[in-house]
Amino acid sequence: MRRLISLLLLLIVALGIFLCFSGASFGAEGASRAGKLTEDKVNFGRRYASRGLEENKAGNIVASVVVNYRGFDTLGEVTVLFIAAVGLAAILHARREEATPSKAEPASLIVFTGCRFLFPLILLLGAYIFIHGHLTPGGGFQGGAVVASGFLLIYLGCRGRGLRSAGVAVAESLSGLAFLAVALVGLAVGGSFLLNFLPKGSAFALFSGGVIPLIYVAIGFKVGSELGGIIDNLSGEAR
Amino acid sequence: MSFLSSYIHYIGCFSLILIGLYVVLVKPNLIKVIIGINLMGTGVNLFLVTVGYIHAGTAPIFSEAAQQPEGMVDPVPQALVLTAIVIGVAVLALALSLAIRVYDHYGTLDLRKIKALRW
Amino acid sequence: MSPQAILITAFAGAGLVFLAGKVHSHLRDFLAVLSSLALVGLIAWSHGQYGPDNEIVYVPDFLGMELALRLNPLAWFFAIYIAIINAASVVFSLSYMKGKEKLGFYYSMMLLVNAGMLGIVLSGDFLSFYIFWEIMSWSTYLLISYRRGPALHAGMKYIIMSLVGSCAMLVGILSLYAQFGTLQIAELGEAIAGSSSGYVLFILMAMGIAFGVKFAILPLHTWMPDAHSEAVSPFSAVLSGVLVRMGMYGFLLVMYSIVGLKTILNLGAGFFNFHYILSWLGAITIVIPTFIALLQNDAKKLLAWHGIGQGGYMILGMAFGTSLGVAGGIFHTINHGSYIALLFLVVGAVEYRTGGVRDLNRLGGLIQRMPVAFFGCLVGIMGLIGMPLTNGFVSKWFIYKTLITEGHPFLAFMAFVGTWGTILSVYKLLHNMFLGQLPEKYKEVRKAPISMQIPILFFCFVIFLFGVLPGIPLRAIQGIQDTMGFAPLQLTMWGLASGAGALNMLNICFAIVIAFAVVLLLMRLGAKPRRVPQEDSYAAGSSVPAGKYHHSVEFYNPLYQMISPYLKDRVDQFYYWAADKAQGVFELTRRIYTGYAGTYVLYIISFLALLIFLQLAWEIW
Amino acid sequence: MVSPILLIAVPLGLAFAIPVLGLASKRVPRYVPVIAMLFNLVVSVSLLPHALKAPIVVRTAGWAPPYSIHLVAGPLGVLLSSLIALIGLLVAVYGIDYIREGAKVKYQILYILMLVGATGVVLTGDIFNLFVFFEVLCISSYALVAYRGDSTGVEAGAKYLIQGAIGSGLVLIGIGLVYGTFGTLTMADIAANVSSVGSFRLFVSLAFLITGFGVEAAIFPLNGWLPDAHSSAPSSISAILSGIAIKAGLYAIARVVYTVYGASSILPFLAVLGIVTLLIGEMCAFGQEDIKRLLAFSSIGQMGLILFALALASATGISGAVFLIVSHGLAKALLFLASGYMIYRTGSRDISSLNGIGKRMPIMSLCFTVGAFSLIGLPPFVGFASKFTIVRAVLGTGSTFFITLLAIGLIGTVIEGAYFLRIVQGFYFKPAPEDSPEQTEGKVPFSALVPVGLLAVLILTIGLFPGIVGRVLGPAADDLLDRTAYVQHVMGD
Repeated sequence: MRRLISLLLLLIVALGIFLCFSGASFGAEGASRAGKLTEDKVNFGRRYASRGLEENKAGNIVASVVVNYRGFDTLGEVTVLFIAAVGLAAILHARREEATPSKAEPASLIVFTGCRFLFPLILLLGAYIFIHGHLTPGGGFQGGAVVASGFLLIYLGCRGRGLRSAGVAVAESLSGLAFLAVALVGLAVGGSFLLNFLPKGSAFALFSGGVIPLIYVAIGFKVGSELGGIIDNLSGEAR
Repeated sequence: MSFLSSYIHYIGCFSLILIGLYVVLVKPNLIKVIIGINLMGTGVNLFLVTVGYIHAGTAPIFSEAAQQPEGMVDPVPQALVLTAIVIGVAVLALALSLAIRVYDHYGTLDLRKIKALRW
Repeated sequence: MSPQAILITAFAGAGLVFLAGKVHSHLRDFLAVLSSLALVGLIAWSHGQYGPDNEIVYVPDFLGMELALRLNPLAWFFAIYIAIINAASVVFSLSYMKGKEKLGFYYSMMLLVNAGMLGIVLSGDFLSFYIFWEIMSWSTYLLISYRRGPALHAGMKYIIMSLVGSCAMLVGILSLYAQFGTLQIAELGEAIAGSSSGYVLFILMAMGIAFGVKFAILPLHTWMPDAHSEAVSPFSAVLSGVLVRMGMYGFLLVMYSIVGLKTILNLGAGFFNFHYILSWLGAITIVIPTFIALLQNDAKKLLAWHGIGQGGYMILGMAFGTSLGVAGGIFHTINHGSYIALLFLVVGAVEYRTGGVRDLNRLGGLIQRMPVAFFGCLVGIMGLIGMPLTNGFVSKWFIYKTLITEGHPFLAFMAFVGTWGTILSVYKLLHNMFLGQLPEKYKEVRKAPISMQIPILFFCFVIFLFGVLPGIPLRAIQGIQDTMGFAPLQLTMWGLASGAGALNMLNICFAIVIAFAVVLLLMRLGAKPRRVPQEDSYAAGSSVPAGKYHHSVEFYNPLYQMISPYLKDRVDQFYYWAADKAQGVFELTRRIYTGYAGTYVLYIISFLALLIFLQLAWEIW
Repeated sequence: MVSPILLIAVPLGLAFAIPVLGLASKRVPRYVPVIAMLFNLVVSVSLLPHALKAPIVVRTAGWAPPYSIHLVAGPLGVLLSSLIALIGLLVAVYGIDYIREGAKVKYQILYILMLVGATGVVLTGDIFNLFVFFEVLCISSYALVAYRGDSTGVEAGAKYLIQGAIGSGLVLIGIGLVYGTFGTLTMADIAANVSSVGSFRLFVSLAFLITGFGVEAAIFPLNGWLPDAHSSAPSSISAILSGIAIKAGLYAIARVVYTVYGASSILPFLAVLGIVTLLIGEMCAFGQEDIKRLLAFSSIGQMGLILFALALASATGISGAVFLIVSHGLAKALLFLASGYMIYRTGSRDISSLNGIGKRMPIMSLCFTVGAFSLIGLPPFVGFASKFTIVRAVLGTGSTFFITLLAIGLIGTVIEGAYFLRIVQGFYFKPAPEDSPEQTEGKVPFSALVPVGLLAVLILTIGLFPGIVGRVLGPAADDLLDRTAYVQHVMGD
């Protein structure tokens, strides 16, 4: 019965969505075929694609959009992740107090050594990704996630070791504050929040794009420490 | 170009969304519900990316100054999807932690039995 | 004295008394009495100071509307009436309430109710009217609940009906605003003149529900018996004496100050004429509650039902829109206030001395112990019945006269029937409390304390004063009628000079004095009366041991068995039934929230599907 | 003039800084929300006069709209952000001593972030940014509902999260459809182009957005989470959820329907929905035994009334709705805060166990009474002024349809009166239960008395002088109604 009703309702929704696409052109593809992709407005990001390079001197247009044009979203996004990390720790707080520490079996030598070997390499890769975020695919979030996966390896391979929660907290705070500080300096200098106030350099160089790499590094640290914190909390009872 | 080939992406991502919704609607297991939510989230992310896709487009990344922006896909949905993914991760993390706590308290993940609060 | 000053005194009094209650009990009592007496003084002093000087805008911009106060004859008349009865009740409370808890709350609420009522009559616009009306409603609710126990139930019943009324009134008021763009009472009168009769009827209906609930017109009366009997006695006096009559004020204001005489008389056609229906409602309100009162054994319930019944007379008088009738209606309002308050205070005094007994089957013979209370009760029931020399006679005279000259013998007959019921039932009240055998346990009952005697005697005085010199209040009533455009009555100090309802209380007074003298003479001349022990007559000579006497219980039992099947309060039963069913529906509604998250998601998706379906089917956008 | 963006940036910075501050001192973090909200209150109020003249459009990253995200601090937005800051400040003060268990520092972080989310929702001018702040608000409230880790809290949090996640997924689909149609995310830009596109797709996207935001706004069939979450959260959080969070959802709906789509023909549907929500909420609240659950259901009812007033599409109607948002926010916050310590005192959430509490906690119960009277709409409290405005607006429309709906809705008000007055009666006139334990932890500290008392005073003061808020209401309503002016302000000439 329940399945039937669900299917029926979803059918109606599907029908509605289907009929959506039958009308006028939809999406960037539709607009391009209708010849309506213009540059004077945002219009499916045309403007960013054509002018982003000269405006921000960052080869990766997505990075330009993420950090500069829609940087305010990114601030919110970082906040959401922060909330998840904090909220998760809060919810599991009582559990950590209740839990009796159980002795986990140590990992085998191969895993142990492999993890220790890979850990610095992974950190390096992560750092590379977020430092070059404005030039190549990737950026702060991706790099941060890679860094966090390094910590995950540590939890897997080297039981009993892990992040120091105070260190994580400080890294989280400081990187978040750094992001905000850069944004606020823009407000103070140029009257606009998140303004790209630094000299932009020449495109495709490492030191280009103005504040974009700075913010991406901050995001990288923040995401790395937050995801690390989440992993730490979720695996809390294993230790 | 036939209808199917021009809308195949949309059909795919909306199927994913509807499957996710169906899972949430009919499965009583909390973990499965979370999986359903994530399926739906993935579908939505795919949908966003598809919106900005141009047939045979390239990534909106310049690696040399001579590159022309014409064939590039829309960078905005990619930025949006980045945000949406992160939000999805946040929700997933919270949901899993809640599931852990729910299991601690009720000893089950069957949502039909977790009904201390009702009426 | 400006109306603003009166209101500030009233509200400040309520606040100060509450604060004083935290400091010292004597200070609190003193302040309560002082402020209620001060209000009487202030209002009395402001007599005659009508006109534009006393129209004050006290809030220039309440959401774009002006809130104004004004003083005119109608307002003054009701204000002094409210203030006096309230002051008497406060004085009465001094000993009645002694030793009870939360007295600071009690006194401040008494004063707040008073302030709310004064605000109602002094408002110059309907918004302030509504605001003060609501303040009065909720403070009354708190006061009714004050006694706890069953009073809580009575309070809930009151406030729910009252809220229904308020909602109706709010709709009425704001529809006036939407139509005419003003709520000033003075301006509305002119504005409404040209509107259609259907609209006027709508306004009268909406307002009428609110006023009818307060006024306890059948079928909106069911809160009243419970509330009156469960409230503390001094407050019952206020409740029945003035608060209920705010409905009367409202009717007068809307029907005659705003809608106007001419329109009222032409609303509807034939039998379905507005004032005709209203008068029939009034007649029914007289007869049925009066006979229900007959069956009550709780002294305060009995009086409460009379309070409903007497309201019918006021409606009857007012409905016809003749000078005589409206004067009778208004006069009956204050008369009723005086004697019903008196009777509630008497019952309160008895209750106070006997330790809270008000069951008529358990009292009796208190005349020896509480003579002043007996006298008060006697005068009160004389007024209630409408015996000559009391004020009730004059106002009922006016009303009967109106009914007969307007050609409504049936209505007049119903009013008479009501009076018979009244006589029967108040005799039961008097007899079962004061006459007959004094039960053993009340041998030691003392007479009422002085702070109770003063208000009782004061009301007795008022009843006789207005009964013999009806010209005093009627002058003031004439002033009200002038503002409403009624033809003036030819008044003298003693009554009506000429016309259909000529009445001279002086003559009647003389006639009665002479009659008394004759009876007295005959009795003096005849056999010497002799005191006999009660056992003589009672036991027909044989000796019955003390303590085995049958006191008068189950008064009117045969009559009761005869008429009670017809007099069930079916309206009340209907309301209870409806409330019960509604609660069942509420319980079922709650089941929507099943607690299963999947169902909630199902709701979300069905909402989405519904929206899409609506668009597919009807193209709502 | 201070930049409105600081309303978001400064509290956010303070929240980010809390973990570091927490390392320095254990006591400092609990005062940070107070500072943050105090700052927001001062800035919001100082922005009000400017916003009344013309909406302040703040660009980020130096690009004019629509090229980047921008904030639009119009009269409505600044009024709501002031309300958020005011209630947030009072609840933050309350929270100093109220929060005694669980992860206290994390509570304070999440608390600030939730309010940042709400502030962002009311200020932003970009539809995707609206979604992001919406998520900030929602996700922090999921966490806060469950932060104590007790069974009811976790259960409510899980259910809330499931429904909220579905809702935000739907919002995202809606945004995708909008973006696919217009190629822009700036609300003003969409509004300028909305008439040029075929209607069915627009309607579907609107349906997704309404449904998604409606989950947070507690419209009738979408509010299954609300009674659970509001009753299981700590009282301070319930106060924010009821007082602010659901209003943010409703604001989002109103903004989308009015400003972005200008979809006036679905308003009758929303009006019916509002009245249904009102009735269902009040009917469910009537039989509740749990005081917080009762308050939660009453919130549903009030949200229905607000939605109904919003759907009137007249300036008075929307002023009434905004006024009710303000008055309900104040009153419901007061009720939840007061009941918080009553529950501590009696150790139970049963209404019957609160009988006779008027004697033991006189100030708290007096304030509760004030809040309850205000909610019912009794003068001279602020609830009256707002309900009065709504009724006036309905009768001002003169349409039989709306007047009939109003008449039905007023029944809801009577039901509401019945159950609230029953509670008040219990407080003062019913004897305390025999076996009521005297919990020593129930001693009301100064930090709780101040906010509760202040809220009561505010309710009375604004009720007596509604002009304090009244001056802003008209411009706020225009802000929502006047699309062309909005587009002009944001997009430039």
